[in-house]
This record gives sequence, structure tokens and C-alpha cells, in this order.
Amino acid sequence: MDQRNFTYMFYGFAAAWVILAAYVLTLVARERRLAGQVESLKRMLEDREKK
Amino acid sequence: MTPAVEVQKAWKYFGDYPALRSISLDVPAGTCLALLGRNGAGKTTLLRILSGLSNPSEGSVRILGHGSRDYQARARTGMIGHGIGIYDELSAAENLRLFARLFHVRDAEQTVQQWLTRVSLDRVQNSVVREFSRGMRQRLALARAFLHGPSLLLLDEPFTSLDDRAIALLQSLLADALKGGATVIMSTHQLREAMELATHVALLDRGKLAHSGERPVQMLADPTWLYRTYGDSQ
Amino acid sequence: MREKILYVLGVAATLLLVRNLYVIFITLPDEQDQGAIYRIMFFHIPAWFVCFTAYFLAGVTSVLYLVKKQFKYDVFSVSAVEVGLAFTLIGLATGSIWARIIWGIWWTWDARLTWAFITCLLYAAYLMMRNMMDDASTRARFAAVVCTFAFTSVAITFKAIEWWRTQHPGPVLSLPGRSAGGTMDPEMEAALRLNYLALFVIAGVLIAVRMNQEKRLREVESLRRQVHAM
Amino acid sequence: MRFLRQTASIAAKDLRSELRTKDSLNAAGSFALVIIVLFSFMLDPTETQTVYELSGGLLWLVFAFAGALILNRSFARELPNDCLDMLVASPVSSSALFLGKATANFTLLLVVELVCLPVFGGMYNLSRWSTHLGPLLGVVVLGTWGVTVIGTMFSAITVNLRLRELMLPILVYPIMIPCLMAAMKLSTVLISGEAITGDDWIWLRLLIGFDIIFTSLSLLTVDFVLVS
Repeated sequence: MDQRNFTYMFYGFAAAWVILAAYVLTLVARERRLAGQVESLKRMLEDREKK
Repeated sequence: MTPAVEVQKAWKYFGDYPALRSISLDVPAGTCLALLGRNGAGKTTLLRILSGLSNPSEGSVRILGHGSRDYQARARTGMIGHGIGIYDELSAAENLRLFARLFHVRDAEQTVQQWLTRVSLDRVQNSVVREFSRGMRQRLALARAFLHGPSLLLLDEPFTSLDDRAIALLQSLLADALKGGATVIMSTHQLREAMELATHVALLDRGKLAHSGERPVQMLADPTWLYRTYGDSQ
Repeated sequence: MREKILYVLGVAATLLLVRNLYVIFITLPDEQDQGAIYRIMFFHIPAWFVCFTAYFLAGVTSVLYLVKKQFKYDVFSVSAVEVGLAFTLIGLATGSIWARIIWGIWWTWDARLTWAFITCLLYAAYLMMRNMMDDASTRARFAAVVCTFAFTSVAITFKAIEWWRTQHPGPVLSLPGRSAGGTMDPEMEAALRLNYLALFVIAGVLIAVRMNQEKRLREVESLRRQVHAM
Repeated sequence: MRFLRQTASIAAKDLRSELRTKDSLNAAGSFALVIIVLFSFMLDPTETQTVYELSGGLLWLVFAFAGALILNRSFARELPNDCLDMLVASPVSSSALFLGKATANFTLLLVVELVCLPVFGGMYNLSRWSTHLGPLLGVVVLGTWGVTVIGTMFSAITVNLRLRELMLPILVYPIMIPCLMAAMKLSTVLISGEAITGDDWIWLRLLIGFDIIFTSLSLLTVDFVLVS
């Protein structure tokens, strides 16, 4: 079996896993951003209610 | 007699945020209701629902005994919103003709001419609105709203941004309409202008109906009385 | 609790995927015509099925949103589209690499490839449009309409494209009632089925995670309005 | 009856205000002509056979680009002075409003196309382009209707977005692909001076089906777009 075939097979699987991982990472990033936003907005609301 | 407007437990959500919370309000026919409340209290949202521009998320709204998007309800309602709602590229007469046709006004051409005369735009009726002054456009917008002899008038901040002549015109138009048995609902900050006409008041506070009923006598002398009595203390 | 179950499921599916990799690489022999590269199919085909299913469900939930006006349908719809898009990219990437060896080219305007590409563009535009809208209710309504149109069009495009000549290899899985297929070794088929399972579970977990985020986003917007109203 | 009168009023209103400014007609028309000229650098204009083979594709690209310009203006025209609110609040049903605006857009785009068609045929020496003029116009009408129905709907959806001029084409072109595909195929055949035969009937059916499906889908869903 020629070597190229194996290399490309590896690329194929790598690509699939990388895309999957990249998507999971965007999910994580979004999760963080949302958590930050909720926190700061809640703080803002509390501050305003105190006044 | 059925009320001109019946609102039952109406809620309006923007996403998760309730802009209107369980509003129940009957407006008897032939009355003039001043809708009061601070910015963001939900006045515009409520008026948009009554105008058929928006559906309530929950609850029911009847306009003149019909559903708020029904032909019968819409054909008998006149409205003035934040924008003047006329086309800059069309002439005064063309604007009125368009709405006369959309509202199925009988003797459309004659009615259009009458209204152009009434708002003193008959001499410039074939000029494009783009060339009009602010005051002229405002008067045209008033003619557009009253053109089809509506039984219900919905006015969102009608006095803001009007010039003196247009305010006088609007007041006389409203007085005539009320005399003719029409119902008027207006949201306003200009309490003095509104109190001369208002027979009823409703106060919205953060999407809730804080008070509604006949206009208290105190408000004639002291327009902010209602805010102090029923609004929050801020 | 729900989150824990999700994580457990996600980890289990990933482990299954890794185990499958082992089976695919070590146990299974090379295919006689294609050699080693055929193994890409174990990822490629299930990825496509995941994305078809996701788009289909997104279309159905969009219609449901318009009928019932409940946010859960909208939330599912975006999540399914987004995860579907990720799997479309997987399908395109693996397919393209496979094509490089078997057909000698990275890309060809073959019917199914073209279709996948169009679909990708369309749903990416859908997600872009959602990002530009600030009011959750308007966004949900408009997105549902767009998604309904998109799904209808994509279905028609799929059909239309069948009338063009295709050079994509035919179905290889032996489904009951489909006599033309079934040219595959049972051992391979078992591995493929397991990969289906793993990828579908992973997609499900991703969709569920994404759905939570969409709910959070609505919460953020509502808080923002509250701050604004004060 | 009432429905048709209102549809006509809305269409007439849009056409009248467009004719007064001619903004989108001029823009779409000159844009289309510019692209037709640009094609001459892309292919050898003297190789008429090649131009025949590409004619349908080229023409519909031009039409689709020109269409986007017209469609972008369709609902944007209602933005100043909040005119759209007035129309929605008037006793016009959302579907009549939609059909009226779609009719106006259809007419405008058709005018641009009817100018482009002979110009294209003449400039590239396609002597056979008008031999099946009737069927060709039929295809143009069907294809244009498909483009305008989708476009009008999405014009309403994208009108309040920032970057609406960009978002409309991005959303609309992938959705119209079946319609454009069919229109391109059929136009190529007809411009080449042949009749629609055999396998090509399926494209005509696709085109008609597309128009019917998306017209009904739009009429069913406009209300969700216009009434909040």
C-alpha cells in the first residue's frame, strides 16, 4: 500500500477531529463570554437598585 | 355598549423581558384616555398592540368588538406614530389618495380634497412632500390619520415635535372627533395639552397598569399629581 | 444534574469514537480498491447523516416555532443548525481529502458537493443574520421564517441536483429493502454503525450544550433591557 | 376583490414613487449593462458558439445582481417616516401588502431585463436569440417572479439589519439557486434557437413548482415578518 494513501487518511481523521475540537472550543468561549455578561449585568442592576 | 377597546390580561415579551405585564383595560366608547408613564413603561408597546402592529404574547385584545388585526378593527382606527407615515416622493394628494384607497373611503377624491382644504394644503397638493416644510408635513400627517373618519384614534406622543399651528389643528380635530363619538387614546408627556381633552387617565409603570380611571380633578391644576400618587416614589 | 448527564454522555461518546478508531485502524484490513484511505468513510458518512438530520429537525422546529411561538423550538433550531454546520464542514473536509486520493482532485463540482457547499453558505448566512438581531422575539420569528425557506430550498436544490450527472459513490450501507447496497463486509458495517452511534450522541450533546447557551443569551438580553429600563 | 384592489394600490404606490426618483431603476439598469460589458473581457466575444452556450448563465447572473439592487430598496423605501407601520396598521392584510410590493419589484426588474436582453443579444451577435421569443419571455417572467418573491420576502426580513445591503444577497442567492438553475438552463436552450424538448421539460416544471411553492410559503409567513 502506498504511503501517500496513509498520510491522507491521517489528514482526513485529523481534519475531522480538529473541526470538532474547534467547535467545542467556540462553545467554551461563548460560555465564558455569556457568563461574564450575566455577571456584569447583574452587578449593574444591583448597583442601580441600591441608589 | 361594548367598550371601544378591551384589553384582557395582555402580556408582551421581548425575549424573556416582559414589556407589558398582565394589562387589563377597558376604554369606553366616546372617551379620551391619556396614557401616562415614564420612558420604557410600555406605552408605545401597548399602543402598537392596539394598532395591530404587534400581537400580545398572552391575553386578548378587542378593538371595537373585533380582533386587533381584523379588517373591521383596522378600517375604523386612525393612528399617529413616532414617524409621520407619509411618503416623501409622493405629492400631498397622492399620499392621501393612497390611504383613502387602502381604507376604502367612499368618494375618495372628494374626501381627499376636503381634507387638503381643512389642513390648508390644497394649493400645494400636487407638490412632492419632500419640498414641504416641517409644519406642512405634520399637517398632512394629521389629515392622513383622520381621513377615513376613524372611530378610534391611537396617538403616540402626538404633541411632541408638532409646531404650534399643528398642535392647534390636532386639538380641534380631536375635539371634533370626540364630539362625533370617537374614542381617543394618546400617550403623552405634554400633560397640559392632554389634560384639556382627557376624560380618563391610565398610568403605566414598568409594564404594569398602576392606575386607570376617570381623570382626577386635581390633575387640571397639577398635571403631575397622578405620578406622585400612583407612580413609584422616585 | 442535567449538565452532568450531558458531560458523561459526551465523554462516553468520545471514548466510543476513540475505541472505534482503534478498531478501524488496527483490526480492519485495507479495502481492496481504495487501500487505507477508505477508512475516512467511517467518519464521512455518519457526519453527513448527522448534518442531514440536524437540518431536517431545524426545519421542523422552525415551523413549530411559527405555530406555537415557544422559544424552545427556536433554541433547538439554532443549535441544530450550528452543530449541523460543524458536521457539514467535517463532511466536506474528509470528503475532499478522500477525493484527492481517489479522484485525484480536491474539489469537483459534483452534484452532492455543490449541494453541500450551497447548504453551508446558506446556513452560515442564517447564523450571521441571527447575530445581527438584538431582540430575541423578532430574531426567533425571522429566523424561523428564514430557516423554513432555507430548508425548503435546500430540499428542492437536492432534488434538482439529482438531475445533473453525479460522480459520487453510491450508498454502501446495506439498509433493509435496498438491494443495490450491501457490498460491505459485515465487520466494517458494524464499525460504521458504532461510529454512527458515537457521532449522533456527540451531536446530541453539542446541541444540548448550545441550547443552554441560547437560553443564557436570552437571559443576558433580558437583563440588558432591565438595566436599560431603569 | 378588496384584496386585489389593495394589492394594486400598494404596487402602484411603489411604482409611482420609484418612477419619480428612478433610484433603483437607474442603479439596476446601469449595473446590469456594466456587467454585460465586463463579460466581454471574460470570454472571447467573437466566439459566438461559446457565448450561446453561456448565454443563460450570464444573463441570469446579471438579472440576479440587478434584482438585488431593486429588492434592497423595496422595504428600505418604507423606512423614512415609519411608513411601513402605517401600511401594516391600515386594513391591508400582510399578504396583500406583500403581493403588492412583490408585483412592483417584479415589474421593475422585468423592465431592466427587457432592456438587457436585446442589448446582450445584439452586442454579442447572437442572431438566434429571438427565434423563440415567446417561450423565452415566458421563462424570463417565471424566473423573475421566483427571484422577486424570495427577494421581497427577504427584503422585509433584512430591512432593519445593519449591513442590510450585504445580508440580502448573502441570504437570497443560495435560496434562489434552484430557480436560477432552471432559468439558466432553459434560457440557454431558447437563446440558442432551440425549442424546449425532452429532458428540459423537467426544468420548466421545476421553475413553475419553485414559483408556486415559494409564493405560497411567502403568503403563509409574511404575517410573522410584518406583525411583531
